[in-house]
Amino acid sequence: MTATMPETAAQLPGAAGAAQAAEPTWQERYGVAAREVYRRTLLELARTDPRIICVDSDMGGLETLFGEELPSQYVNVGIAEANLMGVSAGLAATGLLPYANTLSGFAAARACEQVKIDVAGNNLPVRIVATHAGLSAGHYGPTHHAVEDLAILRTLPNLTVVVPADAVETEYAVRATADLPGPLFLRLGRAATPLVHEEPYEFTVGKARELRAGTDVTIVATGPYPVSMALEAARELAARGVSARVLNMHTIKPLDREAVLAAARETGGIVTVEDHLVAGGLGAAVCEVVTQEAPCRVHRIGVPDRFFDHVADERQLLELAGINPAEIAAAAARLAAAPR
Amino acid sequence: MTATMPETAAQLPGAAGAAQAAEPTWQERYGVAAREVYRRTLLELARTDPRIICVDSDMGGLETLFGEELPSQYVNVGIAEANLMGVSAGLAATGLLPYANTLSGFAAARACEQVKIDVAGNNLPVRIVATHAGLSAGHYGPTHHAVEDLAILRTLPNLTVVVPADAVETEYAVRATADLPGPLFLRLGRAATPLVHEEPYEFTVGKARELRAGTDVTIVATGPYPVSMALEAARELAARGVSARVLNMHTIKPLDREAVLAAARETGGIVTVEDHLVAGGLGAAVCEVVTQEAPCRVHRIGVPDRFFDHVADERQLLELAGINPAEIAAAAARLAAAPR
Amino acid sequence: MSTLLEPPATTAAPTVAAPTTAAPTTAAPAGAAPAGAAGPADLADLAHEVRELVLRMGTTAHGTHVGGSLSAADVLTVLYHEVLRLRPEQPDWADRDWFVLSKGHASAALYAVLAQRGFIDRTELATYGAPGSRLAGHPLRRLPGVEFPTGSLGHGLSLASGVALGLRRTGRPGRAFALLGDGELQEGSVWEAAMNAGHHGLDNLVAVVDRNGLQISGSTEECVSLEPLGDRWRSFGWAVAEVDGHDLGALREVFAALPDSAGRPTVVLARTVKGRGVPLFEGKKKSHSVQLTPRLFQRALTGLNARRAR
Amino acid sequence: MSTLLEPPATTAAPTVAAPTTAAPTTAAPAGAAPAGAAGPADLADLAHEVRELVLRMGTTAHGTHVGGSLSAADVLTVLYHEVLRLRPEQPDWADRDWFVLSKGHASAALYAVLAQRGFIDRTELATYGAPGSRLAGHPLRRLPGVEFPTGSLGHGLSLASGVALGLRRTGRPGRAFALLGDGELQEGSVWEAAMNAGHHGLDNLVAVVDRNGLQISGSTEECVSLEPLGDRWRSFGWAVAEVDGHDLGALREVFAALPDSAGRPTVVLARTVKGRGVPLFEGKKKSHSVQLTPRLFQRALTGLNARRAR
Ligand SMILES: Cc1ncc(C[n+]2csc(CCOP(=O)(O)OP(=O)(O)O)c2C)c(N)n1
Ligand SMILES: Cc1ncc(C[n+]2csc(CCOP(=O)(O)OP(=O)(O)O)c2C)c(N)n1
Ligand SMILES: [Mg+2]
Ligand SMILES: [Mg+2]
Repeated sequence: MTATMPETAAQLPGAAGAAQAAEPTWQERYGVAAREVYRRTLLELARTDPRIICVDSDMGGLETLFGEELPSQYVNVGIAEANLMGVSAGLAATGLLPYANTLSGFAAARACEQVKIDVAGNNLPVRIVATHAGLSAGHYGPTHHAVEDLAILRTLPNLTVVVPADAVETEYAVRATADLPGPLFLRLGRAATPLVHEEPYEFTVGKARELRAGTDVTIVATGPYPVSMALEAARELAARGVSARVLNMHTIKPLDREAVLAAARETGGIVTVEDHLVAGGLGAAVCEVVTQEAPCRVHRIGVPDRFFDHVADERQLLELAGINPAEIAAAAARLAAAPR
Repeated sequence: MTATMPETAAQLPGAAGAAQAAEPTWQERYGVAAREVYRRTLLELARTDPRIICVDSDMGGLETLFGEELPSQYVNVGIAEANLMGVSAGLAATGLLPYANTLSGFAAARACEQVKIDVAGNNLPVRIVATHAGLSAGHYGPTHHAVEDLAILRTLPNLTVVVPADAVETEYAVRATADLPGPLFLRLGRAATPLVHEEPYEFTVGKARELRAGTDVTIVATGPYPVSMALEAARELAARGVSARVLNMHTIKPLDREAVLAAARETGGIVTVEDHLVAGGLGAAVCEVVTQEAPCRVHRIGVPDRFFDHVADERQLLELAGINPAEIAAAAARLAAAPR
Repeated sequence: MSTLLEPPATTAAPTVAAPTTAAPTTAAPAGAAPAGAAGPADLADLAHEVRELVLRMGTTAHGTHVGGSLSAADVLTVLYHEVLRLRPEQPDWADRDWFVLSKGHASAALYAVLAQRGFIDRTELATYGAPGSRLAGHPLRRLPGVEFPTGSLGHGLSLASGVALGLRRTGRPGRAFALLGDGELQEGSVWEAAMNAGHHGLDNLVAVVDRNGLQISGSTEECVSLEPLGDRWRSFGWAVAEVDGHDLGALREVFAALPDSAGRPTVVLARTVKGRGVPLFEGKKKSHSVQLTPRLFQRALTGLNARRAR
Repeated sequence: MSTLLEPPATTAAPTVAAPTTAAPTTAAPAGAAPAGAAGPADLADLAHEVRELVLRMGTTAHGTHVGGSLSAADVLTVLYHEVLRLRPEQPDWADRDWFVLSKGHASAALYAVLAQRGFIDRTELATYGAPGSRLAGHPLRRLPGVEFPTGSLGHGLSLASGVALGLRRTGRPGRAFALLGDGELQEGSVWEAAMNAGHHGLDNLVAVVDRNGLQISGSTEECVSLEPLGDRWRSFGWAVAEVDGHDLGALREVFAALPDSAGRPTVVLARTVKGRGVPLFEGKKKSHSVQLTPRLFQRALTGLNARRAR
């Protein structure tokens, strides 16, 4: 499941039809919310793959984007997330490829049992695409925050769980999983986030990407802000003489055990960063791996263990939660300095 | 939250009314399913605490046990687990102490978002008492197994999560949490299980109980079979000259960090045992703790990462899952032998 | 009637029945009849056999959900022998009808009709609930003829709706059927699915409600009432057919007339009796889940046969 | 009318409005009127002010759910000024009525009436959605006057049912009210709660449905239809009152007559218009969530005032 990606923006599928028009720049193409990139990529795939069905749960926008161009590949089940999952499982059982659209909290928590039994349990090729993950719903408050989704989903059998680090990786992830035989959970945010990737690269589901080499400590991050903050922290650390490896752990399940074990063995300490509760998510998954074969210190950075009902936008909430480059750098420096 | 427990069975509250009759033996009193002990203990508490409301979701039996003796403290919401949680949160908000009764999979997965937002989020004193946890539903199959419940629940803020090791500890846990100011999740099985406790002892929520001292390795277990299997494994190990500490981790949240860190420091290796998927549960919680301060090897024993659709009874399913004294002993012996 | 499962030894201890593991005698061929070929008399025989098989499965170590299996026996018999287009030798036949046992706890009755139709061997029924069996307390997807694993109530109508949509989308002739318990209708997920299916006008979707009036803790109307049930479904956009769920002829007619209203899904409200056919269990909430001792099995079987003779 | 929130500078860039952070002018006292004391004319003033405040909150950095706040403005005005028995100075008064904004995205309208009633200070409205504010996009429980955090649709009726049961059990006079969106009724959890409340005969429970006919992706009837809505609720055991949700007098009457049927909960189906009061937004699905630029705010406010003058 590696995405074969175009070399330049002009070769990107969306650009093909507009060959006469000015070639869109990388920034023009990806400087939007990841969920927009997902939508246009899905539409593009659906144009040539009639098995694809866009299953909507009153997300807004899909009814025009999809419903108007490909009405026979669009169905709106309304505000009904449990049914969204059951219907998608039913569709998949008949040979179709449903993309079930909802918010991450409503996928992982509201419809949890339907995901557990009907989607994951049956190992059916349902693609759950969930937006507003982590704290990206910002000032919408705790009923819209999805900071327990990874803990729930990475535990369920059969699911592939992918968390793109930016809009670029979102396109890669959608393409790379188009033919996945089992179920997928694609975890997206709400607003546009900084671009981590400035040029094409090779994306492989289940294989962590080393964004920066390092020998003293490793920062393992997942999701847009965590990954870009990890890079920022690594740059700061470099200035202080600490060599930090940065891994973009875009696939939470199956987890890239080799990359984690190599980090443990080669750098002796790991900082994990996620926009998720400190328990149960990426950090827990990394701890599970290192304690099996190469025990090392792991400092987990995530949302503190309480109903996080601050009002602020995503960036500020992350700051309040202690998820920021300074914290990451400080934790990494401590681990790098600790005796192995 | 320590339960003050009677010294002999005769002093147990249930025995008081039947003072004339023969004193029930410990075995008579606790040789039944934990859920039966929970029910009679709750009824007893409810007789003197009118704030207690037994909220039923068609579990069977409660309508006669509770509904007939204390009809004003009983309400049946029918087969409706989401509503069960919302109604219980509403009741708790008015000052009552609802005991919400359902199966563990239906509490943690089916009603997950209601538990997340309405119960845990609001930090209301709802007591969720869930039966059929782990693989205890046996031949009922995977739609009735609850092997992801701890991963979900231990991640949620405010919840206290207690997993008694036997019927005795169930009574202790119910009494010790009667006045808990926040929400409780009490995880029970289905059928009767071996008694781990043969006499009264002091039970404290949040404090692991050392069932056996040891210096070479520690086995941390939660739930009836895991704990009794851990003891059996420790006896086997002793015969082989390996000194294994056994901790009954009856409280999963808040986790007893001190006990885990002491185990890591003093015995150098930990085997965790749970009737739960290998990811996300007790094992993950232990890994999170040790990697923070005292990294050591942790071998997690639990249900393998797939839809576990074997037909068998609980004991046999555990065996098929690799949860048995021999596996525990073998893993513990390996860790004890490994260089620290 | 069938002695496909060895009758349990009458000398066993009264409260603990030994699992029935003996080899079956040779089977009567009736069960292999293709859909539509069974006449009313045959149907009655088949339904009677389903009940007997349910009782036999109830003698296994963990017992079974006797009451809800017996109440659904006639509906399942008519569906599997008269209504559903299936190829037992090719369970994934693209043009088949799909059936979802949303009230998965009635698995014993489902296994009985699957055996009659040849999806599984009758001998396998003796393994109900036993270690290593494919016959779990609730249906597993890996059993031929089972489309989805069920058992957690309230999933089946969504699944069947998705199937109905998928069949429509892919232009296949099959229909999707789901059998629900009446207590199950207390799950909101049922109404979420009902509302959607009604809106999307899935006329290739049929829900059957086993309206036996009981759930685990008593009468549905005393626990959380469902009436006026027809009005509920109608107001959610469904065509409603009410029928005596134990009248085989009436059931045939109802299903033969489907879809009864173009552009709408249909719900068949089958008025049934929990434990039907076994006087001991009829209308009793205790019949929900029973482990039949040899003595109890004999009483039940005698009652079943006597009731039939009447 | 109120200029409690400083009007945004008209010179700001048209697509990005600066958050309104200026201090408020002194407030008109009308909003502090105790329940039941506001006459119809006052009510109209108050409702108008709620709408203006909603628009002002819509000028903050993230905008707000304008359409569903405007459609609910009259209902909330009548509830908070005429119906609900509350003590703003003692939000946890044991004998109070309980209100749950199940359609939590209409928080702006709720904050407006909470400010009018003195639960919070009017100046605080300017902080809507801003860092450190107590006024989140969906209500937080730590805000005085908010009983439960909402925002995930489909929770409110269960919560209110639990409250109603608790009040009944503890012999308190209070009633429980929940305001639901019509799109929200597509959640099965609403019907799960409705069925239970109907069965338990919670006549101290009132649901109000803001029947504005729109959800995010369009008309409810085109997305997943809800009609015949009154029949649905009636068949689930509820008393149904239908009312023009913008007729303040009619709303007063409906609520004054509650409970209208002993032993049953009541649902008030309030026929409303999404975006009501602002011609720019009326009946438009795009009004669901809007960030008002200064220019847009001025147009909206002009429209609001003009419509009122008519
Ligand atoms: C989601 C869920 N909640 C609870 C149960 C436990 N349960 C199994 S059967 C049953 C009663 C079902 O009653 P009904 O649907 O009327 O079935 P029938 O009378 O036909 O047996 C219950 C509550 C379950 N299987 N699934
Ligand atoms: C469980 C859940 N699913 C989806 C959403 C996203 N959402 C917010 S508002 C809305 C539309 C609500 O429509 P309606 O109830 O009619 O509200 P109104 O028209 O009054 O604004 C949706 C789908 C949500 N908040 N909660
Ligand atoms: Mg029934
Ligand atoms: Mg609406």
